[in-house]
Amino acid sequence: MDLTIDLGFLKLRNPVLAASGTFGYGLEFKPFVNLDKLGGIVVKGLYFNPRPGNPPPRLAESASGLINSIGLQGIGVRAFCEKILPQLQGLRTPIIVNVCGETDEEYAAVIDYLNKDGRIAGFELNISCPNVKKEGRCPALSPEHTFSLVKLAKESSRLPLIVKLSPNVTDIVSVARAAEEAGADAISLINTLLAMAVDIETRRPRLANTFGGLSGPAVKPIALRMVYQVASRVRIPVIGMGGIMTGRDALEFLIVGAKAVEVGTANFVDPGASVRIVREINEFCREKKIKKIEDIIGTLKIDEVQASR
Amino acid sequence: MDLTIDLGFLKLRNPVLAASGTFGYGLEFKPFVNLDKLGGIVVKGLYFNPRPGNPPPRLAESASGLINSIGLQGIGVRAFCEKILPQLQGLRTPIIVNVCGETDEEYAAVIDYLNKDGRIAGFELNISCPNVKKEGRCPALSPEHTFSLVKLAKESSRLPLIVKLSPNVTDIVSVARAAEEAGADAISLINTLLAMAVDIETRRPRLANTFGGLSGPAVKPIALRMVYQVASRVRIPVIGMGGIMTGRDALEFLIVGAKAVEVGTANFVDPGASVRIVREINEFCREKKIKKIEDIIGTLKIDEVQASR
Amino acid sequence: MLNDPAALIIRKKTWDGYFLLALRSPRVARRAKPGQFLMVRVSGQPYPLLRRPLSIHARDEEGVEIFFARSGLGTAILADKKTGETLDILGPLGKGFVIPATAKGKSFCLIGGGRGIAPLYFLARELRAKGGHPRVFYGGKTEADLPLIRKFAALKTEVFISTDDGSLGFPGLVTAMVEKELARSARPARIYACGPDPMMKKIAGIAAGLNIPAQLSLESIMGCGIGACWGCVRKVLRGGSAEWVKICEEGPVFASREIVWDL
Amino acid sequence: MLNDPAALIIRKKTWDGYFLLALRSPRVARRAKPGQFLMVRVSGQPYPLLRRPLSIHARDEEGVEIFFARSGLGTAILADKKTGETLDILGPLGKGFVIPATAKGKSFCLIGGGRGIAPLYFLARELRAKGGHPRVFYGGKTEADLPLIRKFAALKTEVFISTDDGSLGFPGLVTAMVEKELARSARPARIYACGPDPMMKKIAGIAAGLNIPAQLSLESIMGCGIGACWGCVRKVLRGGSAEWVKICEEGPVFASREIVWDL
Ligand SMILES: Cc1cc2nc3c(=O)[nH]c(=O)nc-3n(C[C@H](O)[C@H](O)[C@H](O)COP(=O)(O)OP(=O)(O)OC[C@H]3O[C@@H](n4cnc5c(N)ncnc54)[C@H](O)[C@@H]3O)c2cc1C
Ligand SMILES: Cc1cc2nc3c(=O)[nH]c(=O)nc-3n(C[C@H](O)[C@H](O)[C@H](O)COP(=O)(O)OP(=O)(O)OC[C@H]3O[C@@H](n4cnc5c(N)ncnc54)[C@H](O)[C@@H]3O)c2cc1C
Ligand SMILES: Cc1cc2nc3c(=O)[nH]c(=O)nc-3n(C[C@H](O)[C@H](O)[C@H](O)COP(=O)(O)O)c2cc1C
Ligand SMILES: Cc1cc2nc3c(=O)[nH]c(=O)nc-3n(C[C@H](O)[C@H](O)[C@H](O)COP(=O)(O)O)c2cc1C
Ligand code: FES
Ligand code: FES
Repeated sequence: MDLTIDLGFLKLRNPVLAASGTFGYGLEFKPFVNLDKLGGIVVKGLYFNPRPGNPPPRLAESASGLINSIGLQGIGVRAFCEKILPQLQGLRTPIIVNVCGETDEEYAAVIDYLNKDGRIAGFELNISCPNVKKEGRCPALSPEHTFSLVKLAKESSRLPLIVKLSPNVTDIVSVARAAEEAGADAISLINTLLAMAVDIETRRPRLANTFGGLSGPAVKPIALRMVYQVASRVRIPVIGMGGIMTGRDALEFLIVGAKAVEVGTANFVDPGASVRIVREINEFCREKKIKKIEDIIGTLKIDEVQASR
Repeated sequence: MDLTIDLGFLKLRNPVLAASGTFGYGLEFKPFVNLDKLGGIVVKGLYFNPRPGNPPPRLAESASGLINSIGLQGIGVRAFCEKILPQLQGLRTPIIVNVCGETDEEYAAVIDYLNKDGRIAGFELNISCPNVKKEGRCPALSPEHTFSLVKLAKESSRLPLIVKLSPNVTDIVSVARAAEEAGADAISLINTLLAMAVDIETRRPRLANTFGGLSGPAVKPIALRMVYQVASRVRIPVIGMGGIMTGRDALEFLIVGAKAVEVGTANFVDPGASVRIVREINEFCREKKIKKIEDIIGTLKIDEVQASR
Repeated sequence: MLNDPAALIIRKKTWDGYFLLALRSPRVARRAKPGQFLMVRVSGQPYPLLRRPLSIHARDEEGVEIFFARSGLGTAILADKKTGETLDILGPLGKGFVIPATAKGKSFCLIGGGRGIAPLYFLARELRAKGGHPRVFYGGKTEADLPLIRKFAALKTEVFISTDDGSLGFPGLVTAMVEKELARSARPARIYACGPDPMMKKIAGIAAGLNIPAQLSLESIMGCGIGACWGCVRKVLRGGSAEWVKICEEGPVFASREIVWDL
Repeated sequence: MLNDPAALIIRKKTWDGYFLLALRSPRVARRAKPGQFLMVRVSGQPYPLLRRPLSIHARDEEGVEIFFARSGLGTAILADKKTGETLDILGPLGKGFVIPATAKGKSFCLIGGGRGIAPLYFLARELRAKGGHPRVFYGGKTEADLPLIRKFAALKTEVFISTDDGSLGFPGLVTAMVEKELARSARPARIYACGPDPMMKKIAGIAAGLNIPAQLSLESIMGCGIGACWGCVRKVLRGGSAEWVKICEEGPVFASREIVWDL
């Protein structure tokens, strides 16, 4: 079984990456998985400076879903390079940094700082976090802002640039195309859906931030739809995510056209999930006598009656 | 316990309505609930003429959710008036017709036809069904189209007009405001979220229509967020829905500002759900010594630290 | 049709992948007819969300039986239920098989594939009670798919067995066995069948060729089971033209010639 | 910390609303220290989704015990588990209580409210084993909230009981009882406490007033339990300034003076 994926700018051992914000800096999972078995690790979102994040409560559970309002608490680029990267050395798995910014300039500054670091395989530009500005505002809500920001980031970056989109939009394809036109090397989606929960006893929001982002199995049908729409309309590779818990879930994303997937919330429920999903994909392919995982990608069959609509 | 709700244009016995498309024409539920115990019944979407709907499979289950692509199969206004309405006579519960149209003119035609019928309490303008045009396109995706269509409908209508919005938008508030400015008497939301599922064995979409609309508990956190955003920004009443299974769920919507709620998918799982939810709301209020349900509406408390964000 | 939220499981039988639950629910039982089904709630939680449609496999005064294959999460949860637990059921739903008033002395051909055998036991008993002669054609992929052979035999009906892999009885598809048998024996008054779509389509062809009226029980994913969601439609002739018809309400059993096959 | 996906339930005890499960899991047991916790998977399905944090209530060579109140869906599912079933657990997690090297002969004040008593049994045994003298203050809303009185008494420790409704022991809050008792008895070497936030805050105040070092176990909703999600933070002093600190990693037990209360 050949599980390797060629993204053009990066070769992956297999199509399963750990999603940003759900896998810490990778280290947290060393007791549970062999990190070298992963296709890649996208580490937690990084601003230039350390960030305090949002006040707690930051999590609320919903039906088959999780609402979070972490607000990108993090240690900043310097501490990341000095304290975390050395501990990740020796890994064969590519490390991708999820890049955040309060302003467009901060995004560029993070990229500038990390550009020099040979230990990083690429950037995932997080223009879609719903937990930092008021009511979920973020650059990925507008094709225009997406275009200008991606262009700026691309100009700063010497490393491959994946652009992570928000599902909280009317027309995901137009945002994806803006990113493509601005020079993105790949697109990843979806980030979380802007959501809310209320405690009827206290009549207060369950999250101190009022709003949060919904992830987990609940959102999978929405994520899959968006990944399909984008993958069939852009030329650059698409990395799909949203609610992937099993190899079968991951295969749905690959079939609709994702070249790779990220596993998020599942890591909380089962810290071995990412590597288990690699194994489950492998088993499925062996059973179906599929020799190369690339032979599955984008093979969704649409019947006549369906296409006619 | 006073559960009555005054929408301004309509008084409801209680805040719980059956949602369109999930309660048939009401008749289907007579064996299971006393229809007179409901706040209202929104019957299945009606075009002017009978509609065949989409090819099956039309349903797919997801984690705590249901994806449907019914495509508004229905009998048309004439058969509705001749065959259904007589059977609904004698009910004390207001009947609201969910109005559909292939074109703006068809919406107006449905309203024109039903205007004369004294047995109907109002219209719910369904400008948000994701299952009839390609990839979920519908008027509610744009504030402009919403405005012009609602204006047209309002001019045709002699009955109160509720406008039902789509969650598949970047900015729900701007669409709601467009509806309000065009003269809507109330707003209801959310319709279903555009979604998809794939059978990895056949590599085909699980729905013949490829896309469908996601409903049920999975979407509740998104629905609640949107209802809160809209209710705090428009002056007309808001009717909230999306994933309500219990009285506690309904109360979350009332607390964030909905004046009433609609119960959808829950009717499939438990045909007695709508009346059970009325009872559960009643019990909660009694326990908390709340005398009037209106005293709960819009009472969400946001702490300083929350408001500051 | 009614909702019995607490039908008591009074007996359970288990085979390799197949399960039978006997439920105490006199009010549902009283109304039940062969070919009708229940909507069974497998979980009190929002996951899995929908009820599962399951045929009424048998009935007596006290209750009904369901017989099912473990095929996904819902049926797996059901398979784990134990005697003494309760189930939330809706039923009886749908229209069921049409039994001719003049069944007496006539021969009927009942064809079931795998779990599709479920409604045919109730039907066979009813036909027997009316003096008819049901002949049962029971097919499966392999021997383990045929746990009900003795149960049918106990009705003193002829039981014809087939397996795709030849491990028991006629080697091949149940439809091939039916074709062979119909060719050499007297023409039955009616065919009744339940099973996967390709099998139903094949039987529709056989019945049309021999000009035997056939009643086929169809499957579809169901949202509500009570005609409220329009989710379960199949293409059926109504007044000469093909329409999407709700099988939970107007089916799940249809006259073979009404069904439009565009598989 | 490790994942034992099949910790066997070897014993179960049930009280009114409270439950104890003894789990065979030698590898987790070997590493366990008082104040640490497990993340328990209550369902193999996506609902309920997250694991539940539960303190290690006791340990021996073979395994660990958990003691919990049925408070929502997750703990209700756990409460239904039976001996012979397995649980998927992660643990031991967090840092636990700091026990002074010189515990011998010293007196300690252990304060538990309701289910907050859970980790204190393990702690009391450990203190005893080190020659210390734990005195246990055990409070609940009513008598039924105090199922572990005999279990603590069997350790030959002093057990002080309070109920908010006065149905057993000291009538009033456990913190009031502690205050009264501390006022008249010798100063303990350390206070250890676990319970709801308002109680923890009150104890922090008492400890500060009497200048007794206190170790408090905090609660927070947890996404992962292993430091990966940043969901469980509480405001804690670090190098003089208040920060959001992950309690699954650096807690759940903190020195009282580190905790910033802005409730
Ligand atoms: C009228 C009717 C009567 C039936 N009677 C029986 C019976 O007596 N014994 C028996 O073993 N099976 C019967 N079936 C099929 C049975 O409903 C499915 O096997 C069952 O729903 C599968 O659920 P699951 O959760 O195990 O599988 P999953 O695949 O996890 O189910 C996912 C969803 O698809 C639906 N679904 C999956 N397969 C089918 C199917 N073949 N038909 C309809 N819905 C499906 C489920 O209801 C559920 O909503 C009947 C179906 C219908 C329509
Ligand atoms: C470190 C730690 C140790 C704990 N030890 C014990 C123990 O030994 N015995 C015991 O009875 N309880 C303990 N708790 C509390 C226990 O975790 C909650 O009672 C439990 O998670 C409730 O889950 P539920 O599904 O029953 O309730 P629900 O209210 O349905 O849970 C919904 C969500 O909120 C979370 N949640 C709800 N209440 C709490 C809470 N108080 N603290 C943390 N998360 C919560 C759940 O984990 C879940 O994600 C501990 C909590 C923490 C943080
Ligand atoms: C607790 C939490 C923290 C997250 N932090 C980040 C982040 O730092 N950067 C980012 O781009 N996405 C972040 N995400 C989004 C995930 O990477 C992912 O896009 C989303 O959760 C959907 O995938 P899932 O359903 O598999 O979790 C976070 C998600 C969760 C649940
Ligand atoms: C099977 C099905 C059919 C529906 N048909 C309609 C319809 O005809 N008109 C409409 O406005 N909404 C329709 N809806 C949307 C519901 O009315 C409701 O907005 C949505 O399902 C969210 O609520 P819920 O999660 O409680 O189901 C339909 C939903 C389902 C599941
Ligand atoms: S299953 Fe809902 S209409 Fe048939
Ligand atoms: S629970 Fe995830 S970081 Fe603490």
